[in-house]
Amino acid sequence: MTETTYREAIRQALIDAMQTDPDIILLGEEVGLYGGAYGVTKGLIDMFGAERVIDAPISEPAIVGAAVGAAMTGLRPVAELMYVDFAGLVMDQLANQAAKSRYMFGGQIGVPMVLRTQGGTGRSAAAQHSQSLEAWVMHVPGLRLVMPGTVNDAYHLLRAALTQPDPVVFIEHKGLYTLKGDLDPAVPDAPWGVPLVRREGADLTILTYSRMLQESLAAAEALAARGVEAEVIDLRCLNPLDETAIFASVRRTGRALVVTEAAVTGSVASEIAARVGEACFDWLEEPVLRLGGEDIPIPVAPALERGSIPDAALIAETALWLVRREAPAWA
Amino acid sequence: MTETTYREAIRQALIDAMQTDPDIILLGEEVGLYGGAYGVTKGLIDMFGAERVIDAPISEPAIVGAAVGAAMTGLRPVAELMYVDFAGLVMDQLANQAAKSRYMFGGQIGVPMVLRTQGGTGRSAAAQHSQSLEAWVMHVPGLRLVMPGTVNDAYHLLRAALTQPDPVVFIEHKGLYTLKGDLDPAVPDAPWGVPLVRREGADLTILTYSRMLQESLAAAEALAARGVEAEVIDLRCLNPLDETAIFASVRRTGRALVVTEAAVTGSVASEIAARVGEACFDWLEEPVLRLGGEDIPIPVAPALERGSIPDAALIAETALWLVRREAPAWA
Amino acid sequence: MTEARSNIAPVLRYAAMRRIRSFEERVGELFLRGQSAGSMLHLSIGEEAVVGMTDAMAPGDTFTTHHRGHGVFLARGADPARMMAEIAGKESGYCRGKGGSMHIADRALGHLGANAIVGGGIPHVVGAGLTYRNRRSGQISVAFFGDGAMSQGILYESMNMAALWHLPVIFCCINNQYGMGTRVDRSAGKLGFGGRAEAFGLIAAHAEGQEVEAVHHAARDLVAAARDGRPGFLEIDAYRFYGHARMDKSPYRSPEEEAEGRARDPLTTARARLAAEGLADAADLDRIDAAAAVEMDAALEADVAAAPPGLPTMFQDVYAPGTPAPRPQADRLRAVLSEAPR
Amino acid sequence: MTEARSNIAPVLRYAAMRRIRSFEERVGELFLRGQSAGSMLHLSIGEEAVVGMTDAMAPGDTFTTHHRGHGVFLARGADPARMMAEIAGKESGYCRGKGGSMHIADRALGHLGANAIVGGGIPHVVGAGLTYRNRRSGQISVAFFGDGAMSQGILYESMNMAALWHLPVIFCCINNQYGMGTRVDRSAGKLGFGGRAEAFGLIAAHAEGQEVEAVHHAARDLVAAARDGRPGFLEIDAYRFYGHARMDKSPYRSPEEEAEGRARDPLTTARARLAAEGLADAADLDRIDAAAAVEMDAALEADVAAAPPGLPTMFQDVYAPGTPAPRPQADRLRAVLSEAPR
Ligand SMILES: Cc1ncc(C[n+]2csc(CCOP(=O)(O)OP(=O)(O)O)c2C)c(N)n1
Ligand SMILES: Cc1ncc(C[n+]2csc(CCOP(=O)(O)OP(=O)(O)O)c2C)c(N)n1
Ligand SMILES: [Mg+2]
Ligand SMILES: [Mg+2]
Repeated sequence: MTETTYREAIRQALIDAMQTDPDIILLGEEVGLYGGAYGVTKGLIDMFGAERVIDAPISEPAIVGAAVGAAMTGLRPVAELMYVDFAGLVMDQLANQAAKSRYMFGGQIGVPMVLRTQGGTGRSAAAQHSQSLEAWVMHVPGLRLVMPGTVNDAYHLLRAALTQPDPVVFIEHKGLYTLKGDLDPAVPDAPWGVPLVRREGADLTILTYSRMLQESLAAAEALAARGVEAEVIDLRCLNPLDETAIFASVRRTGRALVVTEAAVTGSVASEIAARVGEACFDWLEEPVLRLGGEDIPIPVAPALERGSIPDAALIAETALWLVRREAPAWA
Repeated sequence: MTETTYREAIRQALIDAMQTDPDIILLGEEVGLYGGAYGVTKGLIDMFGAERVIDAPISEPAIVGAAVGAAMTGLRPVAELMYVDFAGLVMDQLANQAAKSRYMFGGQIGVPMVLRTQGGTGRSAAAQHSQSLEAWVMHVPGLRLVMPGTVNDAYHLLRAALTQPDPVVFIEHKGLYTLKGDLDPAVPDAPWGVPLVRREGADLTILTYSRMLQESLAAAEALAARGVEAEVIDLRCLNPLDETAIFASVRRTGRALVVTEAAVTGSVASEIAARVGEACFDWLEEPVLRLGGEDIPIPVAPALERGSIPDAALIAETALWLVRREAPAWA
Repeated sequence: MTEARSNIAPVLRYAAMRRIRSFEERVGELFLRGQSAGSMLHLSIGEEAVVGMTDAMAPGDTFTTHHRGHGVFLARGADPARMMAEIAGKESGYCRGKGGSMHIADRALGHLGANAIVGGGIPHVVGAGLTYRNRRSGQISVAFFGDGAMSQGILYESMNMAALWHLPVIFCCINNQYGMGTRVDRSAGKLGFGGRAEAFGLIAAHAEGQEVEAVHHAARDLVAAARDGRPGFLEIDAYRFYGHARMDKSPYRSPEEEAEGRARDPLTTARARLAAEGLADAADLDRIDAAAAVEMDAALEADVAAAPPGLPTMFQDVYAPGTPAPRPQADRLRAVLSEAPR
Repeated sequence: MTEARSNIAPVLRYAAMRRIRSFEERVGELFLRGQSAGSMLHLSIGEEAVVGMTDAMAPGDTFTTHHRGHGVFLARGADPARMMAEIAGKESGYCRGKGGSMHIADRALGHLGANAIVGGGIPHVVGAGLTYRNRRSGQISVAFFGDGAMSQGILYESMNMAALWHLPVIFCCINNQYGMGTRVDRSAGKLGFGGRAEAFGLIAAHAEGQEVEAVHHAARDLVAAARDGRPGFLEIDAYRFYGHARMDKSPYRSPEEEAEGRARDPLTTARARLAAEGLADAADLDRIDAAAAVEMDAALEADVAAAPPGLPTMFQDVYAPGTPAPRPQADRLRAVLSEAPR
């Protein structure tokens, strides 16, 4: 157990996995000499050589397509999409090829690849470099979707992804790379595919993932100071999503708040809210509420960018209303 | 008022609009000589010439990108994506370019284009030619999304789309092209952007669109025979979505069933269910239920294809449970 | 390679072409009988000289195809009965009735998959090439696609990678002059696709599609170079004898043009050449034709009338066995139904 | 054209280049002061000879740029103060603080938009070309992009369309030898990008990036051809003097290489040439430099310290005025709150 960063945890997961499994290759823009746009793959080309750490031309569709072909023929590629915002270039290879090959071909040809990418706001990178597009991925049968929100999960979920027989989309958050936390390479926080109660509480259930997990935990602290105990559940693996813990919690607390950074319309939060609303209806005291990004492109001005997505304060205020019917200032 | 088909209604809308607005061009694969993969643009190249009806190479990203540029400079292009399944090739141009230009550029440069495409099952066209991907579009701020489910709407919503100042994604359904119905070029069913009660009923509200509207209306007939009156609401314009009629109906009936053909996870149905669950919580007698496609790629075998998406029988059975707690055979 | 230079090889290539022609004719028949799964059936009649390319490949080499891929796969050893069953959407088909005509694959024979996305399978051979390069396995991987894919950007991204990384890969364009109703001169800013390939650093070759031996000659050189890390591009100039798919009557082209195109028949050419070179006489060739007819008649009767796959199979193979499968909708609704404390 | 051949034009091009250099230096300063919106600032220092291209365009011609587009836009007439305000994310900026450095546009000056998606703006000039062709307006549209975009498939799709449809379009590749940390020989299967353009049917030209007059010469010919429906491709061979963005110290290249690259300075070359040809003496040129410095100092002080745009502005311009705007989340939650009959 050592303290490290989210960035380092991912890097370490790649190193440990590559040392264990010689079939793993990294394929992406700037993953080699440059060490990754966010420094995640720094030094790996020296450790594993240019045949395993492959700097690719700026050809996202073919990068993902090549990863598909490499996976089909026995390698275990980790393709890197520098920003999830570029998903629009690769959704065909991801959704029509990687996701469907096993099925279309009657189970013959699996595509055990990982697509690593990162998303989210926080760097004033404007509309084309700040999105959260996991909803597109979640809608595609055949893909697995993972979004770590802690340092230890960043390590273990990536290690687990690298043992999966099917394509996994692994979305990091640019605002978490410097997050510090404990890493125990021997002990995962929880198994793959299972949501995790990160904080217990009886008054409401906050369902979230990725960077919003950190905001939600901060909100829960603030709420505790006001006498409200929030249970915070980290969804971690959005597909497959084991709902057992989610439903159990909401049925206990009777209140659910789903938080995402993505534009709220058509988001993962909507999916979770729909499921909880369906399955927990008879236990709910209040409507399942969603908090997400505003339905706008991300503006470059830092104040607007910040103002367009939820933060701990907004989460806490909304939770307070849900529990105590204390209307926040903006309501 | 004449009886015609969904296909002809769309074709007529294009003709009437092109005669009115000389800036409208059609740009897409096989829209000219071939007359469209589904015959929608038949004869238009003879009527309007090859400068306005442009057969494009099989270059979907550049087709949509060229439409963006043409729209920016004063034309009103109708780009055709032969199958919505190819959306993965164009989401960058659609979501990062068409959708965001007005915003990123501070309101200076609008992109008044229409992307016409078609989706859905019904032709045993297998996993890459049968999808319903409107959820990807709905998640993108800056786009408008329209999915007509009737002949008259096919005409009028397209005419309206061709007057919008912003990009509209207009998704037809391959299974509706032969649908017959009345077309009155002078009178729309309802204004742009407003859902429409297609059938009144007091017992539950069915919320749906596109081909599932037809299945839902058939289900409502069957339900009526069993004494259950379903209110069927056609969502029509999924974005912007005016929720007034939806919420009013659900608050009256106390029961809501949302039906889509798309893979249900992360679908438009989930978004609608989440909104209804939020806004109508205190009026609901039962949980908002979703019916959608199974979370699988579409199989080619006709029986499997049919079995993977809802039909009138499934809708009616589910509605009966919702209203009468009569468990269907499969439950 | 040795076999390729033997006297019997050209005869075998003729036989392979005839099997393709016979098979495709029966696919047309399957459709007319209403036994195909849908009407998205793309016949490769007229393009049989692709056998010149497939025959230059070795066992263990892999490939992807476009939607018009029956011929390529047959030439690489497919069982026509299992193909026909797949085209009919039956469980005994190559893909258990999930894929159909446009999505046939067979891991054992190196078929990494037919693709209904124009250009969709092309980058997969780049990835296969990475595997073979890294493992020094000596294998190559070949992408087969149509002239239409020459307009897909991913092709150029893929060519560039293959050249840059010296991959054992070949891009094989079966130019049948049409993408649906669009003749190639209405989709290409400039013809002579080899020039594009060369500009990205590939070795380019061109062959007439009615001359299977010419195709084979060009293919052998490209295969040798590819195995050596020098990727190539082959354009086979053919003609699509019939419509794009089974419903298309090709109103966009003249009967004269069609007659001319169909006169460029690789089977006719091969018969004439084999006879002229004394490698086979008319009786030999007729026997080959008859054998193909018998084989393909049998394929057409195989399992095409079997019962459809059972509904529960639809949830299989979305993900690997042993991992969580998608939850059927009925289960979700049942849970809502039965767990509610009412 | 007349002006382009005058004696004063080369001096004006020098002045335009100097203004770019001075502007970019101040963008660097803006960042160091912590006043830029983020750190995604890509300086075009070393690439100023693009002025040779922009100067060949006429008023009314349009263009798109990549993320490193400050220079192109300045050369097409941008107001540096409004640019700087945009880069600082202020409401007085070209895009009201919504776009920032990577998304500057100005309809009035024909700037259809800078793009942060490599290759993203390229097809837009094809669409503009369709507009101008259909309207016979005599305008052309030019896409500016980097060597990195030579790996994006959409470029080739766009080139093909431009050639096929005889569009008044030019593709201008500013090859600064690097895409982030990747030198162009590590991303291209074959160098000499003009060959690719020719293979698609474009007229291709190449010019040294330290010679603005050579660039201009090539550009004039291409512009004339493009106006005539013969689209072209221009590769300007330059060097990226500094890191990819403001945080990048370019550890992946040697100081020697950088020194050599920076020696290929279009400003130095132009000064020498103007002096040698007697078009301007050192004092003239110094005056030009000083004027640029004064102008850009002023730009740097313009509105960069203004208050940030008000929060409600974030909902503006998602859609056109007069059409339904996105509903702010607060409104949705308020409705849930207030409508509940409890
Ligand atoms: C990406 C994509 N765009 C369009 C289509 C529709 N489509 C199917 S086949 C075809 C023509 C393909 O022509 P070509 O590549 O020459 O192959 P051919 O049919 O001639 O064998 C088109 C446009 C598709 N399946 N995929
Ligand atoms: C589609 C896409 N891929 C990757 C990136 C990340 N990225 C931004 S700039 C850049 C390098 C671009 O190089 P080049 O086109 O030569 O332009 P330069 O920065 O050298 O001016 C990369 C990879 C991006 N913005 N868009
Ligand atoms: Mg073809
Ligand atoms: Mg560059």
